[in-house]
Amino acid sequence: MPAFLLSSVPLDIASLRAQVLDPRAGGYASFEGWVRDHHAGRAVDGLDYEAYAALAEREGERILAEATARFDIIATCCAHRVGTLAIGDLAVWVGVSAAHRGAAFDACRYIIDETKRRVPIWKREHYREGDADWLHPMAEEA
Amino acid sequence: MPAFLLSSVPLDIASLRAQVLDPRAGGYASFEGWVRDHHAGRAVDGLDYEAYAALAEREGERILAEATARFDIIATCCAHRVGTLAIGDLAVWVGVSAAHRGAAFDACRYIIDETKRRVPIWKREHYREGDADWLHPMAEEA
Amino acid sequence: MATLTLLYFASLRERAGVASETVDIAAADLAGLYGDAQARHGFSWPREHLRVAVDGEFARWDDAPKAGSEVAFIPPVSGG
Amino acid sequence: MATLTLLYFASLRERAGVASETVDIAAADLAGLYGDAQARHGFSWPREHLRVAVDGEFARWDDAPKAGSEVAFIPPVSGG
Repeated sequence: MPAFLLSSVPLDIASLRAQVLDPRAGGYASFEGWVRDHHAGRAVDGLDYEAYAALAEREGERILAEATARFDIIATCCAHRVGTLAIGDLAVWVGVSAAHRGAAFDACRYIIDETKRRVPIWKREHYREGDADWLHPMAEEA
Repeated sequence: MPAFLLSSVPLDIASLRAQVLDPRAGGYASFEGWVRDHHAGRAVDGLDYEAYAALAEREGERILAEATARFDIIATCCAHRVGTLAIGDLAVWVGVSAAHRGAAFDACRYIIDETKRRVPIWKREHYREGDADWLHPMAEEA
Repeated sequence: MATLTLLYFASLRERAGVASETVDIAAADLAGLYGDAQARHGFSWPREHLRVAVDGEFARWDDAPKAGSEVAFIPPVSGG
Repeated sequence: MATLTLLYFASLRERAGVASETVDIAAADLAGLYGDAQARHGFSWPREHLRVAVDGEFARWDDAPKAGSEVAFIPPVSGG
């Protein structure tokens, strides 16, 4: 069962990666989303993530199952932070192992794209000017 | 100057990754090639990598520079093992940071594809039956 | 009268001032339930921009409200 | 007579039994140099499947051999 995890403490990349290691695997693709210091032209100091945990984990595991059915991969895992994060902190991690690299890349990209599109997690950005805003992008995000 | 590194000792992923961290980066894609336990229908016990070091590093850095010019990325690094490796060992690592994930994925894939196609490194597979062979793929590898 | 629990997240939670509330089931469907909540809290989101979930699964706006269930209104997400 | 160094890798190295050798410059171009090495060591690779490099940079088969240079014959690569 591929795992989609929410965590209120920093993600441990080494142990997440260990979940998808497999002697049959020749390729491994991973993606990390980091908190960056700007967004839409504004300086950002940090952010909060809030999730509807029950649905987020269920929808996340659905995405991982879809990727497993659609691409020729061996194992996959995704983890997303909730709570308060600083610039440079790891917000989301996706790892995929496969016999060949094409499937690993394609599945990894599918998982992060669908996670951003469908999983009920919301980001509140803290701007350097002192205000903060929940992001509710209506169009596909940049 | 993006770095293409050859190493005769195990790659340290954490310190490689640290080379491409950047506060402006929102996305990070990485690829790892692992020694797998089979190839072309034969059970594999391990392998050796040999490189023409001077040209491999130069051609590798050319590839990283091409990726930097072609995609909107912030930093990238690639490292490749030489010497004797066992099943599951990390053979090659690519990391790319970018403001947005699309460029990070595209550049990461470009770098591993071109590295496999152009960089003078050769693999000798040890088969479970006891024999061994240098691989010199003529067509695009699988 | 039968009740259910409404869950609010992100800007809806901030606007409502609560993360959840228990309400009487007055409406015939989930769309009506949102209309009532919208009027009560002054949510600016038209329903077309939201999704709705019941007990941790996505649902349809024309589903009937179930007593004792947990109904969440899902504004556009921004994880990742 | 001027000499240069030939480098062999992977299966070419195994077949030649040496990783490098210093040879007199008898040929007019790098293609001729490979032809001589091929005859000497019985390499099965036709030149069309190889690349050639001089002093750590890819070169052309019709380049003239330079005294004191390092010439490498590059069979198809298999890194990654």
